[in-house]
Formats: sequence, C-alpha cells, structure tokens
Amino acid sequence: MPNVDRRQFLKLVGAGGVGAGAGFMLAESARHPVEHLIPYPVPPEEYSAGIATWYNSVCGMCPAGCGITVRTREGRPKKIEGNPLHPVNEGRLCALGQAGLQVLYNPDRLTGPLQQLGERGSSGFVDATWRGGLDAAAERIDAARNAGNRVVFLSGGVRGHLAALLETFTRELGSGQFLQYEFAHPHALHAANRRLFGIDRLPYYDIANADYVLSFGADFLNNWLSPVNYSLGFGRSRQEGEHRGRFVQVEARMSLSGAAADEWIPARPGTEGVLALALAQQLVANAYAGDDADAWRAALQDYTPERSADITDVPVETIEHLASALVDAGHALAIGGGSAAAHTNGADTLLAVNALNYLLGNVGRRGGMVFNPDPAIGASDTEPASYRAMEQLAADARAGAISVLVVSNANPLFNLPAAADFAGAIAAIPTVISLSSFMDETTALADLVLPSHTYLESWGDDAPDPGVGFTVGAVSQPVVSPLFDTRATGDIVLELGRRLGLGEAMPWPSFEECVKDGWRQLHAAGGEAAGDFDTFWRDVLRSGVWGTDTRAESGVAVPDEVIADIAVPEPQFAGSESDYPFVLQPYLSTGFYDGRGANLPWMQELPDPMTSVVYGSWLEMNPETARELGLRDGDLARVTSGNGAVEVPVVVYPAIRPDVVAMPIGQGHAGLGRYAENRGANPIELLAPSVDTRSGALATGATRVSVAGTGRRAEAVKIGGESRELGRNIIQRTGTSGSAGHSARLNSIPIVVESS
Amino acid sequence: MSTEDRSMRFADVNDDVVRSLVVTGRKYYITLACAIAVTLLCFFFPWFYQLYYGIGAAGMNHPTVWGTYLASFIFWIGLSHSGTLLSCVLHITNSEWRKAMYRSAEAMTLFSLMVAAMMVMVHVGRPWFIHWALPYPNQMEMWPNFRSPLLFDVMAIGTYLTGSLIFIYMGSIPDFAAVRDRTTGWRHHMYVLLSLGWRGTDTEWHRLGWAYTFLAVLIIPLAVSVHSIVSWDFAMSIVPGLHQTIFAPYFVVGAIYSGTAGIVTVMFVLRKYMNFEHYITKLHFDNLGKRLLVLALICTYIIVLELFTGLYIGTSTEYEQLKYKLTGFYAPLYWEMILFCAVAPLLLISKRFRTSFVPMLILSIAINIGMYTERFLIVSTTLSRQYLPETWRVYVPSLVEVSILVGSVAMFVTLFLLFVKIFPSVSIYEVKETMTQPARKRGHAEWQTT
Amino acid sequence: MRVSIVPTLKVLRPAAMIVLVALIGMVFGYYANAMLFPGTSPAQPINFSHRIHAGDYEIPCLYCHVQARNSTAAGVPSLSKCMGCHAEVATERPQIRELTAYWETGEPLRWVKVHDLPDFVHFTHKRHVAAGIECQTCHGPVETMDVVSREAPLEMGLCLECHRENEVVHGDDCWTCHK
Amino acid sequence: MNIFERFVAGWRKYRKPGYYDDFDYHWTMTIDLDRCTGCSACVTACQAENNIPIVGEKELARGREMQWIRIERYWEGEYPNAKLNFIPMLCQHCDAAPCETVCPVSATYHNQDGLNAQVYNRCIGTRSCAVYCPYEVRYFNYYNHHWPTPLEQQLNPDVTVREKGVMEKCTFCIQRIRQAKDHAKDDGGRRVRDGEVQPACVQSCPTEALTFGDRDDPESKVAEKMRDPRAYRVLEDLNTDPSIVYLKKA
Amino acid sequence: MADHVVGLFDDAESALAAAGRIKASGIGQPELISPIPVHGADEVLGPKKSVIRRFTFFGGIIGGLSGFTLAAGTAVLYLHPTGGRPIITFPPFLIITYEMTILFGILATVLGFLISARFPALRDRVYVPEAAVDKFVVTIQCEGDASNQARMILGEMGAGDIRQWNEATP
Repeated sequence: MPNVDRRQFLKLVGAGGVGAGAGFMLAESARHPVEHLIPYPVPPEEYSAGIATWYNSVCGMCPAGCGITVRTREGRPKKIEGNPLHPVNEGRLCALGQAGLQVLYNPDRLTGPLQQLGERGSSGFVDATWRGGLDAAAERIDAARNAGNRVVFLSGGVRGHLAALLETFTRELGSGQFLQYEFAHPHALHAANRRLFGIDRLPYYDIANADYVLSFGADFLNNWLSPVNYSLGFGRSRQEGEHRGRFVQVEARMSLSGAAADEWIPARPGTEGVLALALAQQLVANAYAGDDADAWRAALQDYTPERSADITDVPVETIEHLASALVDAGHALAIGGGSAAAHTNGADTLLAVNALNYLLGNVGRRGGMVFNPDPAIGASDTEPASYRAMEQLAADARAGAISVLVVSNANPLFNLPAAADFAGAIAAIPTVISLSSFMDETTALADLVLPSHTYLESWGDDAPDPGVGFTVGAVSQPVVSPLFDTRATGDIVLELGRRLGLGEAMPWPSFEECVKDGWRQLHAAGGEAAGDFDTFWRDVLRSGVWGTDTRAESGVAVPDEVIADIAVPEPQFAGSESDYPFVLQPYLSTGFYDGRGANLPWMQELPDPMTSVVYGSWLEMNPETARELGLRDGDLARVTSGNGAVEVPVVVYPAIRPDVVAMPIGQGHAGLGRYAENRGANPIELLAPSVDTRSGALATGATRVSVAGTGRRAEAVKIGGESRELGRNIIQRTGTSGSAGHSARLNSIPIVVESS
Repeated sequence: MSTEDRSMRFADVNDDVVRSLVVTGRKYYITLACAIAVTLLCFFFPWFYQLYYGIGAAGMNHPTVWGTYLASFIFWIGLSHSGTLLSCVLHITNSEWRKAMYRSAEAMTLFSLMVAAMMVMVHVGRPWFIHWALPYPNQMEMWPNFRSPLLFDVMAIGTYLTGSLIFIYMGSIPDFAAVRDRTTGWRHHMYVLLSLGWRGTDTEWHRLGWAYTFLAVLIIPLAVSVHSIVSWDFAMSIVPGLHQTIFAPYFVVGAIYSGTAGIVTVMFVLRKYMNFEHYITKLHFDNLGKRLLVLALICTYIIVLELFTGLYIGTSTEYEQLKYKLTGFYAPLYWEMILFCAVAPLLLISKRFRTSFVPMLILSIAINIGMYTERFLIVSTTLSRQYLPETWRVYVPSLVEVSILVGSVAMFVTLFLLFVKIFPSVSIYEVKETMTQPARKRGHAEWQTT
Repeated sequence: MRVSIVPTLKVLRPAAMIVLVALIGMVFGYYANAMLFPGTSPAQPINFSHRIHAGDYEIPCLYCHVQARNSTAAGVPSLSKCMGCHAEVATERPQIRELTAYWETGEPLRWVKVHDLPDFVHFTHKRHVAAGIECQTCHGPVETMDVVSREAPLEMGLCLECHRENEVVHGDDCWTCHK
Repeated sequence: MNIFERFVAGWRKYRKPGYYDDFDYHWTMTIDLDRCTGCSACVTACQAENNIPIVGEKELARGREMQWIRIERYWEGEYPNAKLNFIPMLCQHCDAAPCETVCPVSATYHNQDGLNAQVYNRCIGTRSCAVYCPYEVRYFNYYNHHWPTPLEQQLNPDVTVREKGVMEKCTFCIQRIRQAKDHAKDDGGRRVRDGEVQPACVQSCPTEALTFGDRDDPESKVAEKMRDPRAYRVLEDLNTDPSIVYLKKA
Repeated sequence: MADHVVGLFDDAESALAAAGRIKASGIGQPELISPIPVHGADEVLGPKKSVIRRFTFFGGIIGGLSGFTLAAGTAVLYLHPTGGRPIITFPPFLIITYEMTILFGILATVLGFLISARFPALRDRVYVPEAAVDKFVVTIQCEGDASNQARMILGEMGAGDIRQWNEATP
C-alpha cells in the first residue's frame, strides 16, 4: 500500500475496527436463541415426546354429559373432541364443550386456597395453605353442627358418585343440607312428565327416526338438554331417512333451532301450550282412535282452532295445516321446553305438548320419545333445587338459620334475579366457603376459597341425563396432572369428612377410590359373566363409557282424571302492559350457556350465530318495534323492568315478535376473570321473581319490560357485514329458485367423478 | 421565442444555474430542515412503530386488507409518470418548450418512484423479508413467482427506476461538465466524476444524441407498461370494481394526469423560489394547462365509461359496488374526486386561467388531491364490497397511515431539495439551444432556433 | 482545465480506502463471530461424551433416543435411563456423581439443544429413520465427538437437496415440513 | 430420447394447465346446508386445532377477526316470514385459485393433494392473496398475538404459530392429513382410507353436515355426496373450481 | 505529448467554417467543442456512425431471452403450480420478458454510449472551459508547420482567441 501516513493509517485501523464490530454485532443479532431439552427424570407411563395420547372422559361444560376424548401432547391437553363410542354425542361436540380447554388453561384460574382477611367482597384475599384452609373449614362446619345450625352444601348440577358423596356428606353431618342449583334445569318438563305419565325422568327424543318434528320453544339444536345428541338426530332426520324430515318451530323469538326449521311460527309468548292443545284437539277430532278418545275429546273441546288462533296469534290455517301434517307424517314428534316453558304456565304448556305426543302414539316408540331408565350409577335422591327452593334457602339464611354455606361449581349470585337478593342472604350467613376454580361473583363473597380442580383434572363419573333411552355410564378421568395447587371437589369433601369424623361413612382415601368402588359394585352386579374387575375397569377407562345399547319400547297410559284436567292457563306477566309494553325473553346463549362460558376467550370471540355479535350483550327487537321506538341498530337502549334496568345496544332482529324483546344470558359478569368482567349486561337481573306454578322453576320469560333509547350509540361488535344475500345466490335451494329470479344461470355445473 | 428576455446571454445561463447550485440561502436550509424533520417524525417514526407493532397500526381490516399505503404507492407511481415519460415524448417530437423544465420533471419521476418504493416497504407485513421478491440465488432454492402481477411490478418499477435514473443522468452530463468548470472543492470533485470527462466535442454530442434518443424510445413503452402493470395488481383480481379491462389505460392516463399536475406544482415552486423566472414562463404553464385539459377530459371519459358499463350490465356485484361508490360511505370522497378531477379542470379552457400562475398552482394541487382520493377509492370502495355481503366492512385509515402519507410528501420534498443542489435543475445546454444564438460580430445574418 | 477523472479519483482514494477497510472489517467481524463463537457445540450441564457411549461402547443411537423410531422427536433419554446403567457403572467419576445428584434431588437436567430447527419447521425423525437414513447424515459423526457439535447447517437447502437426490415422493412440497 | 424429444416432452409437461396429471389425493369437503344449523362447533374446533389467536374485542371491533372457518348468515324475507340461512365459509381450496398466482414469493401454491397451501414462513405480507380471494377466507396477522399464561400450553405443537405480518387460512388440517399419510405409510405404504382423516371442523360437526375425503376415490363419501343433485359450489361462475362442495338447502 | 492548436469562436457558423477549412487543408481531423450541439457538423467534419444502436439492439435481445429464461427457469426448477395455470405460462412470462428487454436495452445503450464516446476520460484531453459557456472551439492536433498553418486558418476565420494546448501544461 503506497504512501500511507500515520494519520491515514490510524483512520484505516479505526474504520476497520468499527466495521468489524458492526459485523460482529450483526452476526450476534442473527443468532438463534438457546433452547433447552428437558427430559422427565422419570418418564410417566404412556408418555412419549412428539406422540399424542388420547384420553376418554366426560364433558363438564353443561349438564348434557357428552363423552369427550382429549388429545394430549407432552402431558398437556391440546384438543377436546367427542368420544365416538359415547352414544350421546357419537364423537361430536359443541363449541362450548370444545372450549373446555380454556377452563383448564384459563389465565384467571385460582391457583391455590385463599382466605378473606378483610371484609367480605373486598380484595382482602390472602394465600392460604390447604392444610390451614381445610382445618378452618372443618372447624366452622363442626361448630355449626355442634350448635345444631344448618350447613348447606350448594352445588351446581352434579351426577354420579360425586352427587352420592355430597349427599352422604351432608346426611352424615346431621344438620347438613345438599342443594343443587342448575339454572337451566328442566323443572317444568319433569313436572309435566310426572303429572301426565307418572314418570319423573326425562325422555329421549328419537329425532333421527322422526320425520316431522314440531318443537315448542325448545332450542334443542343449540343448548337445550342434550344439543349434540339432538343435532345428530336432526341431521339424520333431515337427510338420511327415506324422506327428508320436516321440522317446525313454534316460538316468539327465532332461536338457532328456529333458523334450522322449515317453518317458524311466532306464537304469542306463553300460549304455545294452547297451540299444542289446539293441535291435539284437531288430532282427536280427526285421527285419534285410542280407548280414551272420548275423554280427550271432552277435555279439549274448548281448544278449537278459532279460539286458539285468537289466543296464540297463529292463523287458523296454520293450525289446520300443522294438524294435518302431524297426522300425515309417519313419525311426528312434538318437543316442548325452552322459551315455551319459561312462563308461569310452563309445566302446563309442556303437559299439553306431552299430550300431543301421547295422542300421536309417540311414547315409547321409535321416532318418538322413550323414557330413560334410572341412572345406573350414583342414583341421587336430591332434586335439583328450583327457584322456589332457592328463595326458601335465601329466606332461611336471612332468618339466621344457616351458619355455613359451601358453594361448589354454582354461581347463584349471577344466576338468580336481583329480586331474590341472594347477596343479602349470603351476608346473613356467618361462613361462606367456595370451592370454585374461578373468582366468580359468589366466590368473591366467600370467607374461604378452596379451589377445586377443573373437570379435566379430576376423577368422576356420570350417567347422562337425558340419556339416550338406555343405560349409559361414563367415567371421567384426569387428562392432565393438576396445573395449580387445587384439589378435586370429591377429595376436598372426603378430607373434610375425615376431619369431621365421618370417615366411617366415607372410607375412601381419595375420590378416585370412591368412584372405583362404585364401579366395583356395578361390576359385581354383572355377576360372573363380567370377568375380573381390573380388566373391566381398564376397558371402561379406555372406552370412557359403559352401558347397554337397546331401548326398551313401552307404552304409557294416562289416567283419565289427568286428561280431564288438561288445560293451559293464561300466562301471568310481571308488570303492566301499559308501563312495560314488551315481554322480555332472556335465552341461553350459544357460547356462554347460562354464563359459565363467559370467561373463555374462544366463546367470547365466537360470533353469536344469529347476530354475529362478539364480546357483549345486546337487545333483539323487531324492525317494526325499533322503528316505532326510533331506535337503530347500535343505539344504546335502556331496558327497564319492575326489578331493575340495564343498558344494552340494540340489534334489529328480523325474526322476533314485535311485542317481545330478547336478550342473551351469559354476559354482565362482575367477576370470573379478565374475559368476562364488566362486559355487557345480565338479563337475569331484570327478572321478576315469578315462578312456574307447577314446578316452582323461575319463569324467565314472564317479565315485562319497557325499552327506551338513551340517545347514545354503542354498537355491538359484529363480525358480519350486510346480512342479506342481495340476489347473489350464495345459499342455494332446491325446488324454488331462492330469492332471486335471475339466479338460475348460477346453478351448479355437474361435478363429474371419473372412476379409474 | 421561448425565453422572455432576449437579451439574455449564454453566460447568464451558466451563472444562473451555478448560482442555484452553489449559493444557498437560509430559507433553503430552514425548508430542508423542516422537510427532514417532518420526514423523520411523520414517516419514519410511525413506520418504525408499525414495524415493531405490526400492520395493525394501520386501519386495514379483514376484507379491506389494502389501504392508504397501496393508494399512496399508486399515487407516487402515477406522479412519476409525467416526468420521464413526458420528457421522452417531447424529446422525440422535438418540442422546444420542454427544454427548460424537463430536468426537474424527470427528477420528480425519480423521487416519486423512490417514495413509491418506500410505500411498498411500508405496505408489506414483513418488509424484512422483502428481498424474497427479488430473483437471486439462495440456499432455500426459492425464487420469486414470476406469474404474479406484483412481481411484474417489481420488475417494471426496477427497470423504470433504473431507466429514469440513467435518463436524467445522461441528459445532465454536459451540464455537470459546465458546472464542473465553475466549482471548487468537494463539489468540483463530485462534478468531475459525474461529468465523466465531458468536453462537448462534436463526437460526444453525436453519441449523446443517439444514446439519448434510444433511451427515450425505450422508456416510453416502459413507462406505459409500468402503470399498466400497477393497474393489473388490481385488474388481474376478480374483485367486482377492479376486474376491468379499462383499468390499464385508466391508470396510465390518470398517472400522466396527476403527474402533469405535479409538474405544474413543481414548476411554480422552482420559478418562484429558485429564481428561474427567465426559464419557466407563461408559455410552459399554457402548454401544460392544455395538456391537463385534454387529460382531464380523457379521465372523465373513462370515469363515465366505468359507471356506464357497470350500471348497464347490472349484475348484482357490479351494481352494488357502483351504488356503494356513488352513494355509500365513501361517496363524499367520490364526489370530491369528481369535482377536483373532472369539473374543476374545465377552467383550463380559458387561456387567462392557464397563464395565471397562482390559480394554476391551486388547480394542480387540487387535481392531485383528487387523484389521490381516486386511488384511495379504488382500494377502499371495492375491497370493502366484494362478493360475500357478510364480509362487507368499512375501512377507515388510522392516524399512522395519515401521518405516513404526510411524511411521504415530506420525503419527496426532502429529496427534491437535495436534488436542486446537486443537479442543475434547468438544463443549461438545452436552454441555450432555445435562445438567440451568439452571432458573428461582423454583421453576419443572425439566426436562431425556433 | 482538466477533464480526466483520474486526479479526482486520487484525491478520493483515502476516503475510499476507509470505506473499503470498514466494509472488509464488517465482513471479517461477521465471520469472526461465526467462527469464534459458532454456538454449534454449546456447553452442557453434564459433559456427556457420545464418543465414549456411542463410539467406544458402541451403544446404538436408538437405545437412548428411543422415540426417533416412532415419533417426530428423537427424545432425550430420561434420567432414569442414565441411572439404569450408572447406578452400577462408573459411579465414582465426578460427572456421574453430578448426574446422581440430579437423580437424587429429582431435578430435571436442562440440556442445551444443539440441533435446533425454527418453530415453523416440522421435521419428523420417524420417517427418516424408517427410510433408513443414518443419524450421521444430519447429525455428523456423533460417535466421535466428546462434545456434540452441529456439523450440518440444517438449512432448507440441505433438506431439499437430500429430498431431491433420494427422489422422495412429493418431497419438495412445502407442506412436507412447513405447516 | 434425443434432446429434442426431451425438450418437447418437457414442454408439454410444463405447458399442461394445472400441471398435475392427477392429484395424488384430491381432498374435498362437502357441506350439507340442509343439515347445517349454524351451531359454530366447527369454528371453535378450528380455533383449538390450528392455534388461531385470541384477537380481543378492540381488534374485532376494527374488523380483524380470525376464523379460518366462519358461519355466514343471510336473512331472507321479513317478519313473520323471516328466515335465516347459514353457510359455513372456509378456504375453498380452489383448483384454479386466484390467490395463488398473485403471491410474488410463492408463499401460496397448489400442491399435489389439490390443496391450496399457505407457507407462513415464506409470506412477506403483501396481502394481495386476500384481495384476490373472492371468498374472503384469508386472514392476516396484524400483530404478534399473545396467549396469557397458561393458555399458551394449549397450542398445538403440530401447527406453526404465525407471527405478525403473515397471511393465514384454512389448511384442511394439513397436520392431520400428514399424520394419516404417515400412518398409511407405516402400514405397508397403503393409501389413506376414506374417513381416516377428518379436519377438526368435520370431526366436530354435530349434525354431520360436513364430510371430508378424496374425491378421486369413487367409493368415498364425498364422491357420493358430490353426485347428489343438490351439489353446487359457491360463486361458481367465477370459475375458481373450488374443492368445497355445498349441498343445497331444501 | 501531442500539442493542439485551439481556436475560440463566438458563433457556431464561423467555427464550423474554420473546422471545414482546416480539414480541407489536410492538417488533420479537427474537433469542434461547443456548449450546444452544432447543427451541420456532420456535413463539415464528415459523417459519423455510432455503434450504440447495435448495443441497444443486442442488449434488448439478450435481455428478452434472459428474461424469459429467468421466468421459465425459475418456474421449472422448483415447481409451484399456481391457480391451475401451466408451469410455463405465457402471458405473465412475456411481461417479464418485455421488462427485461427494456432493462437490458437501456443498460446496453449506456454501455454503448460510454464505449463509443470513450467515457470516462482517464487521461486529459484537449479542452477549453469557455466551450462550456458560450465559445465554439476548433481544435486540431498538430506540431510545427502544421501548427502555424492551423493558427493562420483560425485567425483568418475570425477566431477571437488562438491558443496552444498541451497535455502537460493545460
């Protein structure tokens, strides 16, 4: 290099150095982060990295009791699918069931026992130990027992051996009371069945083999009783039978099932039973030829089409064509429940629907309804508590009769109307212990929180109700080792039992043993033929389900005095029509069920199938009504009942009666974690404490409200844009050429499959 | 004829141009500092924020995945279409009046192309992998997809940028040489290198003339192809409102239109602030005005054509699309575009209007605002109304997008300000060609070019 | 007045030199980093020697990396596997003592991944073992290494070349590895 | 074969429209609209299987939903004769897909199984594929999405988690298809049987409205359903040749 | 090195005439240095042919071929069938071909220009700075007698200034 002087040399060295440093840092920044391989010190059985393991269990998201199979990788559940062997869902599963993973992995789960040091409902919860927590709980219960005060164990719907265990626990306590509160429990259907058929069980509806389904208010394709099973049946009825099954839905607001129906009939709310009786009357008049035909004729003579048309707001022609369709169909099936049963005459309505089934000869028949046998496992004597029972509980509490309340898997504060003042009741109970996995509204008021496992971490078993018409039992097993410092409900109860000296009645070291013991008895009942228990147990765990597979078909007789007594009284609504012009119909939402799914982000982001709204609640009203009230889609409206008021955005809904407004249940939580908190409004709060007179269930559809605009806008977040097809023929129909005349050219080109 | 002041001599041209390069006032520095500051603040800062955060910083949503970034991209590409293309066409047709203004028009091309390339970087989701769109050997053995209209863009814009750069440079070589002789220091070295040793011999002029003409001939079809290809980014899709054969000519015309308007703006600024009153005259504005008028009429014609065919066919998708365009959420913008691009330019019929500087400036800016709106509407009205009504959703640009748009203008201004200090922004030798030639002192007949 | 560009080039030479040297320095620095700190043979919590186990004692790879045969991951042997032998064998060596300490406390070993693929690459050992590909093809002569180091670059080109050479059916479909 | 013949053969091969002589498998889904109730089980199944992020209310309000399969709803008529129809909309895996040609970096292409592949790690995020797709089933990652602990433990290890700036869409659960093929290969190199592989949405559908299989196999369920006179394809006049076949509502 | 005689004229015509006379006198080939291209220089100084057009032409052809090869080769080497189109697809590949034709045409034109005009200048050449402003300059390489003759001609033709130019002493 010629003539490089000192200065230049130094510059060059400097430049080289800077360049080298820059290059070095560039390489450094492009470096991959270090990853680790951490093998188990001792690998669990069946574990192998990179290979999925499937466990069969039972879904705990709603009372339907579907069988699930959980795919796990590296010891972590990754996906929940239906268990193909389980007769209830045959491998299928609804959205909420699949979101069960987010119950397990919910970032807002309680990670260990908590003790309230401050005032109730304050943020004074401090971490506690299980030992301390259980000691404290046992001490309080013991004190109450010794003082002869009541200890109430309030649980959500439970079945199987857990129900039996809880029953034993409260019974052995002496002063214990066991209550199950399930918001959507079909009390009215039970009552109607009891009354008409003398059977206190839920029927299995054989929709698959029915070719005409007439549903009164039951949203059976969405979340009524056993939706996955009904959906399977619906699909098969529609397209797998000899004829395409027809399906008619009667309800005031089009539900998801109403959307699937071939015909949707908006009857006046609470008068669905009258329509059923009108049809029955027609049936008896024209087709029915049973022995008791005369009795029926006499009982139904008032329900002429004309009179019924007046009451129900369904045209006479519709009634007549429905009646003749029922007669003509090979297997016509009537289903009643949901919004039709949510009135003060709910049980009577269902009684009328049942009567229709009876007259159609459906009971115990293929393509009709078959009553489920008694559950094979964990038969429980405890009736799920109706609203009336809960009111009683609250009254007792306020009267100071209850000293300890243990709440497990139930959220009465959210699921009871404000009118019930359950918060006030809880305030009067000296000790409240919550076994919830989440900080829900009720748990927030507890003194002691002993968080339980989620259903994916615990042992259990179940006899689905409604089942499939034959005996089915299913075992639920933990599919993952507990994520947090929580314990199974059964284990907590057993532990409390030990501390309270109830070990004799509850001798099991763990709830797993309790379940196993129960199944051992079940196995023993099978006698010699059943083989040895370990093999049986392993097989049951592997398949996740056990039972028979034939339905006993049997007829049922209806006593004449019951027939003579059949009538559907006029529904009573809280609030005067002039002050509160609209009937409020709250309904279980697809994603949240009765509110329990609101903390699952998948469910929050699942667009409501009917309106495509996410993350929020809304008020559905007829376009006509909206026009009269001067409201547009997205206006914030104030909904006022005699018992409260909420503000929700309006969603104009083309398929709802003009005198009805509807709101989904599920949002409006004050607790339950980041995804649920302070979002939307809870329509249950608005409800008047009216009950179904026969069953004592809360009549959720019996409240009148007034709606007024607030002048503000708060558009509900919607995924969908324009909700009309605009003649683009996206959804095509056979027969009539859909909505657009010029669309014929869009018809399908033939898709040829060449056989090779 | 083309210079106002016949008493100007050749030496004055050299003096004026060199002065514009060397003598720099405070005003210039302040403007430059402002432009750079705005570029950094409004373009780079939001862009880095967006890089860190994700494209979510912009307002795009599910059906309308393209937004103002792409609209700006087309806008800048369009603006580039007047300069080099116009210069080439005028060069080939030997238009004298081109000579005073073509240099800065070409610079506009160059810089708007650069800004357009930046808009692509801003637009894509992962600009750190943008090199995957270029064909180069790599260990993944993955090359770009040459079937993609977007890759046509890459090739066309790359070629156009190269071509424009070379074209403006080739035309400037004699001027660099002239400036070289008058400068000292680093400027001198720079111009020595840039002028390549130009002397101005008859051979050199001859070679330059040929090369320059060839380049012009090559660049005209190139420029037409560039904006056609940009239009194909849209027209090759099957989206109602985009899938139209008229799009390529529409875009080309629109591009030249907005570009010509852009030239008017730049001419005004140069004339006013670089003291080029002698060179950029009413004649230029008059001529540009006439062209603008013609282009406006063609543009209007195509707009009407689009409406007419769409409404006449009346298929659901086209019809809904047009209805939305005319009366929907974006309708005010549409009518604003019609006003600025189709109605206002009719003023150009008046010669008095064409030869008044300030009204022309205002009109040219209005046209470009209108044309920007037009590009924005192409993206937003069509993408938010496609085949499935269920997906229809309105798109509103976010603050980041608006800021980046403002920043991109500032970037253009910055580049242009730097340009006027490096390139002679008026072509010295071509201006001299248009001037009264120096004549023999001994009474030879004077001759001049016309 | 001169027209040649040569004098100017001469004037600019020092500046150009600086830029050039800086660029060379940058390239040098980049590769120096890659050479000096390649990260291909990271330090492990226990100095396990594949040379001794796989080389000297000729223990087959699949004896410890059992799952390579049937899983996407080859699997790192669990502590219990190590202790299966080392409860008896060479118990006195300091490294084995360390191992025993891990075993006794039940603390898992944190091995550092040597052959690490990006998350968007879904490589499966099973298929490659089933196809009879030697482990050494990608992992290098591990049986000669005291400290395992990554020999192959494990980049897409490597996979693609092998897939094409062996005429893997649809082996260059992107979704073979990226999904 | 001399060089000329080789050239001609190569030319013919590469000039063949669609290139593939025959797809190895021609995966197809049929959706029976008469069965679909809009219950959205498929939507959640897809989210769980394919690591689809939780977008959040704010982002949903800005219209940035992420659902590889969505339920579209169209009202028809007015009260009291209003009807609501559902149609599940997912990537149609068109054999003449407009989205494929437009990608400048070949991040989306058609593979030998008749699938419209999307390679996330190749995507540079021009979003043109989403513009070109008439079905609007391509979703863009506007951010890096986060899963609050321990929700991230649910992520399916067989599916890549997409980073910001990347387009994503339905893959017909390619990880499941691959797994099934893997099993078939282990099983003596047989072909994948009908029903052996089901995407998550098909698997979950409570009304069995969705069916999945190889349309080239005339015995398969999908082939049978495609022969149904009710079969049609959405926006068929666009000639995109989709692999999703809908069965008309009655 | 070579000496040059340089004559500065005020106008193009005189310069051109002077160049013509010098050429006619057989001293050598004069060069005309001017601030603007001079019309009619060809007639006086002899016609010029440039190779640029060949560069442009062949550049374009090479560009076109390489463009198509690039596109088709890329498509064939790693097959990514898209949109039901053939692997080698004409309409799009022709566009690539078109763009590459123009790109290579432009680059070749520049190359041709640089080569044919002998740029960049590595050695000093005869030059007069005034020629970049307003003087029309005639130069001729000559020594001795020829030089005097040239000076005479230039002077007769009205050169305002006549200089001697040498590479060593500019």
